[in-house]
Amino acid sequence: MHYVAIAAQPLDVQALYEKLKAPQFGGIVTFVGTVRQWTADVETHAIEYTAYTEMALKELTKLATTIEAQGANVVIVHRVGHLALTDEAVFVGVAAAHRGDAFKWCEYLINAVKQQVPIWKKEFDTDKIRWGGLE
Amino acid sequence: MHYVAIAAQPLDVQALYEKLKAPQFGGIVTFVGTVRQWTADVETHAIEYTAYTEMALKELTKLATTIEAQGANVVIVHRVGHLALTDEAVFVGVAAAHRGDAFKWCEYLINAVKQQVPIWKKEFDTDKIRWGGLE
Amino acid sequence: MYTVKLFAILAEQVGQAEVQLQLPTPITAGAVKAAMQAAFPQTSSVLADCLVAVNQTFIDQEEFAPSEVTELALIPPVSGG
Amino acid sequence: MYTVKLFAILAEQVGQAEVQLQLPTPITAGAVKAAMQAAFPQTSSVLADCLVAVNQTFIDQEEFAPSEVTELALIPPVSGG
Repeated sequence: MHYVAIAAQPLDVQALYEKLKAPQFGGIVTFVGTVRQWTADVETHAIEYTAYTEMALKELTKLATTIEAQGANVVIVHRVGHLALTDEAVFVGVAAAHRGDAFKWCEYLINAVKQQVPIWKKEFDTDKIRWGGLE
Repeated sequence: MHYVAIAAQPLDVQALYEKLKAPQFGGIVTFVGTVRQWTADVETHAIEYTAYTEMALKELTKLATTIEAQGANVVIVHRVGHLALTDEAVFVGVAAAHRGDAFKWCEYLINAVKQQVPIWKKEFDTDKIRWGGLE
Repeated sequence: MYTVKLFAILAEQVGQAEVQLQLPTPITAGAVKAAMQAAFPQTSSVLADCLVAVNQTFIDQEEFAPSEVTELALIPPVSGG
Repeated sequence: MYTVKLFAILAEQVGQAEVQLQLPTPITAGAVKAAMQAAFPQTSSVLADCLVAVNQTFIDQEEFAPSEVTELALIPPVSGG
């Protein structure tokens, strides 16, 4: 069964990983996105994430159930609030019978999260504040 | 810096994940292979892994350093000994600046581990014992 | 008057998390964006890239009767992950 | 006589983790497999799929002088992961 959430607290990677495990699924692929210091020559100190929470949960549930219908366990959790360098912003995990599927589905899901789930980042960079998606 | 190991004790997924984190690497992809119950109509109870440990470490180090040279942190740990259903057999993790690279390199590494690192599985199935790689 | 939820840069530009807008019938994405632009011209450049959600689902060219609309939102370019 | 390490099914078929084999000079992968087959014919079918490692590195067509060889091993098809 899938688990999706928008979390105001730090992500517990171990606990989320454990939700994926199942005797029928031998390959578990996870993606974790953390706050990165440098993007080209822009230095980031912190990121504040906000979400349209109810709609984001609906979109995450749609994504998760579509993949689970093909034979998988799916966990997707996105953090909101103020994050420092190396803090976990997002966890996407897929457990499947075969590793090729697990890799493919996990990468599909993180791409879909970035494209269609109503979550926004406000990036606190050394030179100025940047809103993600706008420049 | 890479971390590679052949481990006689259960894998600590959280601790291995933590080794990957770094301010310059915002995308972390991990693959965990666990003991799966069913392979087509063959039911597995347990797997015993053995290794040519010194040579396996050399091969893992070669694989990890090749990927790290392209800009990444790499962790690869393979379990040996007697494993039950859902026990972790292998952990492969890659942290990179961009998620596309992290996915690509992680999948490359687990495929390479399966093809060229001297580790063997003896599978205890309901009908008989099977050596991996031979049938 | 309809309540329209705002998020991220759009909420900051207006200084509010939601606004009241007069909308024609039927309700469309274009109508919501046009009414927002008229009431808050400072959001103009961001609005061009916004999507509209009705009842927490993105809409495109669909038309809605007032009775079908429970929740309206303007969605700036998303940037999660 | 050279010590050759055995692993997995090969070690089980022989009942030992290493064997002593007489080898010609220069040492090659083919020579190691031929000597193993002669001494332990029960390993024949697995041997066909084995690789040879010299000093913990897979070898293919290379030739080695005795002084270059510190460690020899027969590597059955690997199946980690």
